[in-house]
Amino acid sequence: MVTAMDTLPTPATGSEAVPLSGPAAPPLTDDELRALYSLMVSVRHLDTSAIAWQRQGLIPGYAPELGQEAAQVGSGFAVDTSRDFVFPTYRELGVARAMGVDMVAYMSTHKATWHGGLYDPLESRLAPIQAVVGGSVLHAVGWAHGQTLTGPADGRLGVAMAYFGDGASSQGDIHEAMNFAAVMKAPVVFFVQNNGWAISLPTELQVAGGSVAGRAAGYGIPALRIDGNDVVAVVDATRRAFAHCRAGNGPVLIEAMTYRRGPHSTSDDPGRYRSLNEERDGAGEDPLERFRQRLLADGVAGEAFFAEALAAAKAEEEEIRAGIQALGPRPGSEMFDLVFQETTPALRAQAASWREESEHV
Amino acid sequence: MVTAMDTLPTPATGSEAVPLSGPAAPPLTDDELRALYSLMVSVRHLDTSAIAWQRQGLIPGYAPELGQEAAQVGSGFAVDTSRDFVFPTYRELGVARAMGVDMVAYMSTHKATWHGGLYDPLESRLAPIQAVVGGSVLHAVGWAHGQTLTGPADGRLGVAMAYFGDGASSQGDIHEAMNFAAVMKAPVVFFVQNNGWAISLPTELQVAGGSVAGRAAGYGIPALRIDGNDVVAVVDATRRAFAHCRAGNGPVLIEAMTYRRGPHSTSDDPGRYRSLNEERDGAGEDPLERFRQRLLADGVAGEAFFAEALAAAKAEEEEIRAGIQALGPRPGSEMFDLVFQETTPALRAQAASWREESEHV
Amino acid sequence: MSDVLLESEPSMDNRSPRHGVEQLSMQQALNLALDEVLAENSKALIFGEDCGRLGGVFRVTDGLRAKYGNGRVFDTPLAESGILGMAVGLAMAGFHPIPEVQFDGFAYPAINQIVCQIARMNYRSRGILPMPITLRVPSFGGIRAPEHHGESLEALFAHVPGLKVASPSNPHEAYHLLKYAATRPDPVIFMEPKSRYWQKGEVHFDSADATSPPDGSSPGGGSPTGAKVMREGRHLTLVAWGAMVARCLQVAGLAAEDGIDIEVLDLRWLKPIDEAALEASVRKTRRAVVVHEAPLTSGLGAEVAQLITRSCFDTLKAPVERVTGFDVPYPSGDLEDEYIPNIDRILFGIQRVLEYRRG
Amino acid sequence: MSDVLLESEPSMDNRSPRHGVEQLSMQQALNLALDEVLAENSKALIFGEDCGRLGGVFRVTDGLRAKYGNGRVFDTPLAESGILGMAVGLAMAGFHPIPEVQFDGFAYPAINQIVCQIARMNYRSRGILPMPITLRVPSFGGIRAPEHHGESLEALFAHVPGLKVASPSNPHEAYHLLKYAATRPDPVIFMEPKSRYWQKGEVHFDSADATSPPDGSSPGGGSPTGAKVMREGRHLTLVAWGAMVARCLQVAGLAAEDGIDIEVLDLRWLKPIDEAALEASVRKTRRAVVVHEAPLTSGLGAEVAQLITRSCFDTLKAPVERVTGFDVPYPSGDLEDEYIPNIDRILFGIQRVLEYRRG
Ligand SMILES: Cc1ncc(C[n+]2csc(CCOP(=O)(O)OP(=O)(O)O)c2C)c(N)n1
Ligand SMILES: Cc1ncc(C[n+]2csc(CCOP(=O)(O)OP(=O)(O)O)c2C)c(N)n1
Ligand SMILES: [Mg+2]
Ligand SMILES: [Mg+2]
Repeated sequence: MVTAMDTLPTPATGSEAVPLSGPAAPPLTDDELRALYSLMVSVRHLDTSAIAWQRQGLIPGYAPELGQEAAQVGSGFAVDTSRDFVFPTYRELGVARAMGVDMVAYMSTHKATWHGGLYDPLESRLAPIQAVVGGSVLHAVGWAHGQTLTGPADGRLGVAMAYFGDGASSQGDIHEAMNFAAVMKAPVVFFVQNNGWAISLPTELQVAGGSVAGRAAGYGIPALRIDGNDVVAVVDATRRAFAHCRAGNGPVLIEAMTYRRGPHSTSDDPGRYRSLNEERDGAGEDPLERFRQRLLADGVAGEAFFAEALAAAKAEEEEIRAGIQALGPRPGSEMFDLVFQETTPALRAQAASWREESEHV
Repeated sequence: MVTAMDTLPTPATGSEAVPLSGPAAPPLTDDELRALYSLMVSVRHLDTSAIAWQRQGLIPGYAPELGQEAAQVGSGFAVDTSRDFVFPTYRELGVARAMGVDMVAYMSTHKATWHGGLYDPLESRLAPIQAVVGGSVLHAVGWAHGQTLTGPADGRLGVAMAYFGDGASSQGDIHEAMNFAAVMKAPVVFFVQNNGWAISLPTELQVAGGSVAGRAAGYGIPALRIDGNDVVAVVDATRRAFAHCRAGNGPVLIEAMTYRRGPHSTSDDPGRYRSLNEERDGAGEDPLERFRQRLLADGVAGEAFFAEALAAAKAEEEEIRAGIQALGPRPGSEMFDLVFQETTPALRAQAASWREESEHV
Repeated sequence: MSDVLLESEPSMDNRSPRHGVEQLSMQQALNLALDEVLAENSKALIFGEDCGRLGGVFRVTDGLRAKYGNGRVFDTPLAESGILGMAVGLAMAGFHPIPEVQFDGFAYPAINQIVCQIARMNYRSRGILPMPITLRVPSFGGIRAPEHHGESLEALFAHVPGLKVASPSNPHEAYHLLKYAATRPDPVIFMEPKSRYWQKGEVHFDSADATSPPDGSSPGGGSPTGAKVMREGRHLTLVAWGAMVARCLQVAGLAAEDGIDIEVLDLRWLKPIDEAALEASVRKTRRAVVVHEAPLTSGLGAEVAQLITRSCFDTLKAPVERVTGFDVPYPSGDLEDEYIPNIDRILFGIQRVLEYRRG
Repeated sequence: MSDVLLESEPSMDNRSPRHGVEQLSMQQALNLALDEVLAENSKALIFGEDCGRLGGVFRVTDGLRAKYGNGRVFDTPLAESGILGMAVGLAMAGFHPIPEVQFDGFAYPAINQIVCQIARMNYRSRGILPMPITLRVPSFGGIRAPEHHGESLEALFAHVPGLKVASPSNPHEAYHLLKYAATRPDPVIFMEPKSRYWQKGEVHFDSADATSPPDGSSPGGGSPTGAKVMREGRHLTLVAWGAMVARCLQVAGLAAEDGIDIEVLDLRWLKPIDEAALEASVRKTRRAVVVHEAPLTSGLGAEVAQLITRSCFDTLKAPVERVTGFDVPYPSGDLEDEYIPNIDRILFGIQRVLEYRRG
């Protein structure tokens, strides 16, 4: 019989979670809190509008982030766009907005103008939109290792933040990314939005063990499992994780527990796999309303501010809608010109015959 | 600041490891202990002979398992070949021998006669030799889920045992396999031989967190980290894991700590990445000698038995060598005939032109 | 976790094969074929991302989980290599897996399992462990979808020894090809043209060989693994598969108005390729254009062209033309009509062949 | 874990480019090229399984870790998707990664990252995030190795928009092609013929265009991205790459004894393919055979044949022949000589072309 004596200790499953080091983040100022609220309102308004745009035929499809505003805005808010780099999925509208990305350029991907979006990834510090589930998490590890190789500019490393979902956590690439990052002590924040669903599959049938954060200890990676619908908790956790990474202590994983309130995308029909009751129970309190109540209760903001924020969000949305409307298709020649830095004779020939046959020149 | 209040509990990293259920295995009988010793001697002799065969030109290459006899024989010994199925890598000579596989047919892969070996995988319950690192671990999960689907014949499920190494643990497929197995509660034993090396990379630079067993808790999978050089501990752990799986409790992971005493393969030159001192320190006591001392001390076997076992091993090795020597190349026509169950016109045509041009018929 | 198997009770109302003719969409025809395969073979299993409860993002497996239970039709975690690796093990255990990869572009994470395992296990095991796996892959472009949802992987799959590859062009073909593929002992990659899922057409249940749409032009084909003449013609052969067959039939209709009589050959099987059908058609027409959505270079069109050239060299009036996607990543919706061979480009290709004069 | 970077001190003795001619094995020539690339570009990084301490299983990166330090040349965990995914991120951060996949058959786990990420990031980012990644892949068969160690993936790679593909045939080509590839801003899959690693040959440092072995027959080629005439001839063109070039030169030598004057064209770049060189050669010889190790169907030979047929249709005396591996999984050592095109089979192919008569 195998007794306790026969088995060796398994280092990573001890009772203490792997500790996070680095200074605690200072509490958010009232200005920051109000800024966060404004961002969340603007994201909520833009996100719900995008669904309407799709119904109106302005854009062919969209993947809403309804319910994930706190997780997205809170984490994006913690990014230092002068040194960090963020790797989104296809659902990170709130992150992009919080980082100050040009939203017409961002939304262009949903207008089917250009995969990846028209924003400048280097300038905005946001990698192109990624449609492969789990596809860019390893990129974050490579980018972060590059920071280690270059060395910190002023004693503080640039940090890569990789977003992924509960569904993505099943992909082999996620495991490889966590193991590589931990072996190389790369400054990466793995930001998991556990929104309860991967299209029709609930997290219970996706994530064995019940938690993505619970996997981190096995790699010696510290993890924070947080209420992803509490924007303040999200900012704090993200800042703490960034501080840990910046100081050269290696990666951190954050699992933000949230809920995908809408359909997976505008082509999805959630009624086929979850009931309205289940939705209500799973979703819990609306993160935006919850934050509003908190600001009110703490006397940080009042109705006038909320009204102002909403008006600003509406104005912004209208401007973005106009921008999207004005967005024409990219010239077909870009298909050929943007494949390589140094094009090839075959591509030149194909571009020429395309011009002749499709543009009739 | 993130306080303990802000963070949610991470279910899988609690203080207690995931518990193993199922009855404890009865202690090994003296007959079993002697049988294990005989197997280990026979495997040791065959393995070291295979290196000699390679030097002599009888076989083009070989991957020795020197030092892993206890881990391989012990685990293979626990298999019930009437119901279980085993998925080896390229280094499981000891497992094959313990399972009673035809060793000429097994070694034929190293003679470059046929990838995967010439033994019958269905009859022997040993899947074909697998050269892709981590390649067959998912197959074990699928096979095991098949047992669940069919249902236990007599209340006890057939179990799949998948072998892999510390190096393989880095592959995405291993993560997918562990997650799938845990989600589906598939009766799989993941048997990891952590032999300290993946070719030139030591485990410390391979396995973040330090232990493959330490990953299991993150999936809710019970794990045993055992002294893989103690054959009795290996048999016991494997039997306990099988009992857990058979009863329908889902997968188990065993990490057998051992040491690759030889080169990665006959083309490797370990002197380039580890010193003889490091080898001596890492290897520890020889598992075979250790077992011999134990049997002696416990009065289970004496010198006469050991001499007999060695003589039997030598006789067996000679027979196998003769079998290998006699093994001619397979007819080239098999290249074409074994691609499909239902061949194609193109393959028929290619076979015909091959016959004409290469056999000049 | 509750018992994985008994989440829903299988219904006993198994569907038996149909007779006569029905008007169905390709999605319905495929669903019907899968339903019959599950009913006829208790070892057949369907699994993949969202194929269970949701019935697949294209609803091809709609209703099957409710009917056959969660043991026969089930959702997996989100990992394509896991899905295909699991399929190998299930096949080794005697099952007939019919896994799905949700979109063409998400077959790449599973390529290792497909190429190194599914395609080789029968060979490696000397025929003892066959791999009767039918991998359904919604394929090709044309639906203005996000990145990686419009890929054509047939050249990759056709190059892999040990795989067979089929692609239906209409509901009739979809029903018969899938039923045939899913009852064979070898692995078949089944590429469903997603832009055609909702197009209706007649399905003739009693004859797999009925040409559909049954315009009376030709019975075509014959073998279930062969190509099929979808329209007879004398002046030039258009070779296509998947969604391009309908487009080529359109082109042939337009060309007929100019007195050009085009034969349209639906390849149906992309591996093995029906060389005899190619030869028979082009020996007659003496000219050929092959059309596909995949990029030009090293696409399957090269293989088709070379097979034709080799067997018809002395009768060919012009080199075989290829009208294909360009050597560029599949573009976003706004540009996909520029990328996919359109009627104009196919007509230009035809014109080049017809006007070819030896130099 | 100790600091990942400072495990070994980089040496300051950086190698400067060579002059003149040296007799080197391909392994040495590649090692020298990498050494110079690392010396000249501080952003160049080498990493992969066992490339650091061990110097690679073929010793191609031997000594480079000791010389440039563990920050520039390092071992990774055993995960090919991880290696290539990391390369993408490093390229985004401004590095020039030169990763290695240990053997051809182990590129499959990384195909998703190669096809969906490396090949598309420049396009997706509209040229803002170039992918100057040179992926070294020891390739092709012929060394009696275990399963998955003898694969030819060029057709797969050549079909992927956004990738370039090169393969050297001898030490001279290896040195110059690798130096060229590893200094370009686009991703290149660099397929090293592993059976030729230990063959020695002259490397002319001052001219990339020197034909090697320099038998005085032809200067050939010209552009660093072009094909190269390795032997001039009048009766037939043999097109090959990698290890098959040496075999074709042997065949040409034998054929010459029978008065058959064969031109051997080393394709060198498998994407983009030098169409002009193919046309120039075959317009002269009017006959062609393409030789490769990969399976026949949908292999790169089909593309080469079709390019030749299209440009030389009116001068071709016979259809282009392909002499290739069969449509079977790469076999075990005992059968590999039956699988890889051998001298006999190439001679038969040549004979078929020479004896072709219109029917
Ligand atoms: C590799 C891959 N497989 C499948 C898909 C199709 N797909 C798109 S999103 C999605 C679910 C993702 O779930 P999750 O990771 O939880 O993110 P969420 O959609 O909830 O934000 C699937 C299956 C894909 N895009 N990529
Ligand atoms: C997918 C894949 N990548 C790389 C290799 C080359 N390779 C063969 S064995 C090996 C090391 C494996 O180490 P480990 O898993 O620890 O097993 P061990 O050799 O120690 O038994 C490597 C890198 C391979 N066979 N398969
Ligand atoms: Mg989710
Ligand atoms: Mg090992």
